Amino acid sequence: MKPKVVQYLDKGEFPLGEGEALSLYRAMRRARFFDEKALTLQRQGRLGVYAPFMGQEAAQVGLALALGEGDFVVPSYRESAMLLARGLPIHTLLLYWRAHPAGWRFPEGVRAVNPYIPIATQIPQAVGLALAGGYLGEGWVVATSIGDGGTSEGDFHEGLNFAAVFRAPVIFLVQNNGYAISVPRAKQMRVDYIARRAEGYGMPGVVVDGNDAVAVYIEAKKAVERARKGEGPTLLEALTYRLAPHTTSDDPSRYRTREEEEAWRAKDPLLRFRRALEERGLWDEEQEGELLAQLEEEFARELALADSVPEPQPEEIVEHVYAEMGPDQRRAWEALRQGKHVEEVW
Amino acid sequence: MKPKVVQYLDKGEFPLGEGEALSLYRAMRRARFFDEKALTLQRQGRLGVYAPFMGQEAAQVGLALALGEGDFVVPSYRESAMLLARGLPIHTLLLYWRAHPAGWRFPEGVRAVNPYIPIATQIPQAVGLALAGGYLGEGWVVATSIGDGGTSEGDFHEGLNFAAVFRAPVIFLVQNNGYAISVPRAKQMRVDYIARRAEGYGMPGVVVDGNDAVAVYIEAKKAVERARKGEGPTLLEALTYRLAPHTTSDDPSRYRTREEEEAWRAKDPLLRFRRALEERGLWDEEQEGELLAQLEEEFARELALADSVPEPQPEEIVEHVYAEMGPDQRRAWEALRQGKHVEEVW
Amino acid sequence: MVAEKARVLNMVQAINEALDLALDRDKRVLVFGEDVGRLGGVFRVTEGLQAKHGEARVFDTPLAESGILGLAIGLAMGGMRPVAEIQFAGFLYPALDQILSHLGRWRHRSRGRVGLPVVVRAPYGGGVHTPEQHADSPEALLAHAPGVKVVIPSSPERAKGLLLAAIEGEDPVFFLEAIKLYRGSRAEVPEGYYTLPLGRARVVREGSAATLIGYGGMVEVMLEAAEVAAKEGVEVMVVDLETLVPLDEDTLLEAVRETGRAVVVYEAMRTGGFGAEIAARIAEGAIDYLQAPVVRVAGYDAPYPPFSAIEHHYRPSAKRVLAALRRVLTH
Amino acid sequence: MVAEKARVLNMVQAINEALDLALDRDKRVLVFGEDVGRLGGVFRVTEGLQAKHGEARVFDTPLAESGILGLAIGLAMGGMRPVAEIQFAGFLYPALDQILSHLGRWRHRSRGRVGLPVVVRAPYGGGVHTPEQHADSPEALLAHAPGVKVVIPSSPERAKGLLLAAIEGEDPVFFLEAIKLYRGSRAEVPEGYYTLPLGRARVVREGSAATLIGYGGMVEVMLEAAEVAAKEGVEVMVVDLETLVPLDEDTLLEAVRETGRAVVVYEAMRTGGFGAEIAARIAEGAIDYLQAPVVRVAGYDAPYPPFSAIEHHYRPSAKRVLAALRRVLTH
Ligand SMILES: Cc1ncc(C[n+]2csc(CCOP(=O)(O)OP(=O)(O)O)c2C)c(N)n1
Ligand SMILES: Cc1ncc(C[n+]2csc(CCOP(=O)(O)OP(=O)(O)O)c2C)c(N)n1
Ligand SMILES: [Mg+2]
Ligand SMILES: [Mg+2]
Repeated sequence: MKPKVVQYLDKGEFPLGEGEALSLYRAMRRARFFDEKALTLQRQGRLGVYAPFMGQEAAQVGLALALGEGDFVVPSYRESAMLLARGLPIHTLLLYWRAHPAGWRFPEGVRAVNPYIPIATQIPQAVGLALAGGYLGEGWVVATSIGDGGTSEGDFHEGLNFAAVFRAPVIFLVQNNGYAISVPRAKQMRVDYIARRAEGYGMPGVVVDGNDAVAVYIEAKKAVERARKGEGPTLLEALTYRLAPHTTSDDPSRYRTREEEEAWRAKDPLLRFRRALEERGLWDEEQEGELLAQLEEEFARELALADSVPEPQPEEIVEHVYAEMGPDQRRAWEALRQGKHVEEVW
Repeated sequence: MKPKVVQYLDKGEFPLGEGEALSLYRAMRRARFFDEKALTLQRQGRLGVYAPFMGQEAAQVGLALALGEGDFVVPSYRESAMLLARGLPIHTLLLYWRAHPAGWRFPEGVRAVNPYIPIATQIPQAVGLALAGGYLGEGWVVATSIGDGGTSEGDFHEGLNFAAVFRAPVIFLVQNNGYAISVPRAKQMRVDYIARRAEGYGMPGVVVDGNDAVAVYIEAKKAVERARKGEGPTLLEALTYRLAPHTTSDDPSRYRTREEEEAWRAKDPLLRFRRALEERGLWDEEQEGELLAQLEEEFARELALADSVPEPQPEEIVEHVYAEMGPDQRRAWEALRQGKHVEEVW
Repeated sequence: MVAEKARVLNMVQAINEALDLALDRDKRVLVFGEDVGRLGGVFRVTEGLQAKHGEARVFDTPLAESGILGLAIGLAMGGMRPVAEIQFAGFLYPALDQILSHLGRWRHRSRGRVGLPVVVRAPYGGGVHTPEQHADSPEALLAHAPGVKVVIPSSPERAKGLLLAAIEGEDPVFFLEAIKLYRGSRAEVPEGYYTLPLGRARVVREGSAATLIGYGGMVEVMLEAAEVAAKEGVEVMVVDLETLVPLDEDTLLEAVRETGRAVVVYEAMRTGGFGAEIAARIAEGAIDYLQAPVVRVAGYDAPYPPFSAIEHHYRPSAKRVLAALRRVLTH
Repeated sequence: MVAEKARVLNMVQAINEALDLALDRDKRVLVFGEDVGRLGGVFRVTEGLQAKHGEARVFDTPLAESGILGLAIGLAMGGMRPVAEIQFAGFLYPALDQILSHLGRWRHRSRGRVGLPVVVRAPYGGGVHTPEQHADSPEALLAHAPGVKVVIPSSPERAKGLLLAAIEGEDPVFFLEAIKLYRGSRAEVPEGYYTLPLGRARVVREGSAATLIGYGGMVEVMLEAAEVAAKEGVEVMVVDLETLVPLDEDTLLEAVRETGRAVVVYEAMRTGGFGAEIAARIAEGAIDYLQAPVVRVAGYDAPYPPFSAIEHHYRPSAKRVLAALRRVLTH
């Protein structure tokens, strides 16, 4: 039985209020703006290795905005759009991608944890975080995200099973962009949709057109509602495509065709959503211009803020290993603080 | 959609030839005989910790006999019945459970590898072994076995996905005996049948009455045939129950009721199969008596053989770490061989 | 710090009592793992806890160690104080990714925002004819994981106080329990709640001829060797490290400087074992005092043998410690 | 053993050539891992191999490291000679259960029947501003796994010959490749097939004032330090261990006995790193010759910092080695 792919935009359906719709568009546009700026900064040597999300804004922002204030996101490295939509300040995110320690400490109040690099490890952790909210009577929902590639890892399986067994309020978003770096879906798995795995855990599995912001948002809302009502986790698969390289170190021309890229570019989630808004008279060129001007200004301000953060000090290397510094860290810290290495001060 | 549970005996169906049926029964009876003897020996202090399989003979033997000569089994610790059915000599198996190194070296020609202790680790290895047969042009099929509990491990997931992706000729037998030591199925997963997971990998999932030897055998045969034809892996779930403790160190009265045990005892796969044979005039009391006498004699002979193997020597500890002994092993070996420890001969 | 009354308990009972007290004291404490609920654990360490504290706070997990560690990490992130049991230390291996990549790194990678007060208990070590792969001693792997602490108690009363301190603390702690001591070690254990500080090594026997250094299940072996040596008129010092990370280097070096001779005892495979770290610290910090080679008595460079008739040759014995002692004394 | 002609290659090219030759020579050799096929690996080490040897022998796997190791083990059991790539050494962690429980134990647990000729390649170490968790040096974890060998080459020509020897051998070998050397190290590499023996340490520079001991990416750092010291008139010996397990203790001890002073250099976190094992061996085997503490220069006891402006403080530099050298020389 083929799962159906939930779709709104192409069917001309648009069950969103104006406010909701505009928030969604603005957040997506802001994310895309960040992504473009980040790629430019990276080329200028003003960011480190960067993982763009271009093309996946609907999936990331759609989910983020479906959450409530007290809810958490547990992102992987590609979820900058999700983090922005959750309120992570741009300058923090820039510092993160600049490999500056100040970008690693997310401000209190931002209900998002640091992005995960080792693939799939976030999945069982998201379950624990979700259950903690229940124990503490705060009942937060957790949304976590993984790629198609990541679903092959053991932790994906263990985490989904734990979530089902403990009825954890978690939404597992799979951004199925068709590739794990260079490896296409068909070499990663022998199924068309990853959501087919949901039934095996005893949870709902939903496939959405991941480039349809309305579809992601609506289905994410439903999943959040189920989670909040104590009905347990949902596996939400968003079919999408990354329009940029895997990271700024990657060269996608080695493993995918220009035709494929172009075909997906035509389905750019931002343009599709904007078109729908425009058709409904909710958005126009002028508003777009204003928004871009605002974004430009905001970004300049935030970039300046990031630039103003002093360079990290060597001793920061050994800080925050334990709650209280152990003797080995202490010795190193004292040395590094004096501008020396531990070998110089025995 | 609820998977159907494949069943023959209770429906009065019996699509087996006489020779096949009798081989199956004899092998099951022989396994049960071993299990009972082993439990007795263990109580007498003549075996180490032992993991009985009583109640799961149909699943284990049914699969083993469905394989061809060149095929392999990759068992877990509970698969003594499977190993016996695959031709592992009784005395080797006794030595294994006696924790004697001679029980760890399976004779050449026995197409079975040593049982796995760390749960689920056998699953991806079975896939590799299966693919090796293809590369070498020998085309063997691999049958591997895991418990319901083991399906929660990441390796189960990774292995099944690899098998599907590479279309490996593997049969994954899940002996779903309802418990992972003390933890009942409902606390391990939120699905009724583990075979529901098969679809998520793109492979057939079959649920059989695991106490129905005919059902296991027939479905295993089909799976082996598919594998041999290059149609890839099958997940075969056998619903069963262990009638004995988890191991000889376990006390099942702590976690399950006598009623439950009794209910399953009534479904003893050996008795059910024997009844079916008797009803068809294929077996009687006399034949059973003869078989038992043979088994008694065989076991006595094999036990004597096991007893005749000399005690292991201390230096065996450091043998077979590498193909050629490294300097660290060599030093220890020389010392131990002289009846000393390495500290005494620096 | 120490309560008034004491009774003789074995290690299983002492740890059970500590868990019970921790569950009583702090609602954020949770105890979970494979078979820890109804069964009370395969060693009965959690016996009675589910009945007393309820299924929400003491519960069985599916059979998945990486999941268990991930769950613990997430719970701690969210403000809970998970105490996870891994059924045998050798089954920590599937969870090593969660441990090496995350458990000890979150505080560092979040620059102090997300500390993880997780305690992971696991029985370890040999000497009691466990099945294959049930007698591993992986403490060196954990000690090389950044940001985690490693504690290995050597007696019931130490176990109780150290475990309570671990649960109270703000950092992830591995708490390895020698299977051999579970029922093999009995001692007076104070009643009630008390903690013993992590990060301090203890001199458990004084002596000036040489220093024996070890932890966990090896402490009784070292003491037995010291006893035998004493009968021959040789008094050796015995140091119980108790906490491997953070290591109490001061006490360790002081103890070696006093005698000038060191024997390091551990039951893991010799190469790359934690005894190497101890020897290395001595070779750096006490070199001017050393009058003999630093000798390690350890498991051989092979898997712990599942062959019960010969496994006792692998695990260090008093006899082997005495042989090493003879070597450092006659050097 | 060594072919006639040679050209200057970097480490990526040398390893690529070794893999190509191994695939040519033995049909049982397979090369697989994440992105090793069409992409040619994220470092391009397997570039061109799939095109030449076909998709059956050089292939991408799903993203699952435990699966990759399990697959390799099973293939080896069945008679193949798998050469698996793990994309970064820090992503070996999810596979540690397969490694610790199985890869190195099968020969022992089958009493010699099932040997596993598996080679696992992985880039390791820092120094090139890789993202978080991409600069780990987990060699100590592997060295403490029973039954596996650990090889870490320090130059292109050594890498080629050692890798071919590893693939030819009958035992599982971890082959760790310093990312810093991939394109940073260039040298004459002989053409054609040749092997270099595992299990032998090499003195790569003679000197009598002290002995620097290290491997992989640290060899160039030690040589740089030695160069600077030589300018100050101090000639130090440099030992490249090359194979960590089985360790060539004889060469190591001989080298230390000659100078009486030892500095051990590695980039992993100091506590529990493989340098501890080296120091411990020295403290046992060369104690009578030692005139100074055995000093370790290593990563600090913290995760490798993902903070590019300061990461160079973590990874040992020639400056740090020189400071340690000064310490042992002035002792
Ligand atoms: C455990 C682990 N293995 C390998 C990697 C290297 N790696 C980083 S991203 C990636 C591919 C991920 O693909 P997918 O999950 O589809 O996410 P996408 O990048 O497409 O968003 C790989 C192999 C890693 N980070 N962690
Ligand atoms: C990785 C790992 N974790 C834990 C154990 C301890 N253990 C041995 S058997 C078992 C339960 C297995 O249950 P199941 O898979 O259902 O198999 P069964 O024993 O019922 O045949 C456990 C937890 C182990 N051997 N390996
Ligand atoms: Mg992807
Ligand atoms: Mg079971």
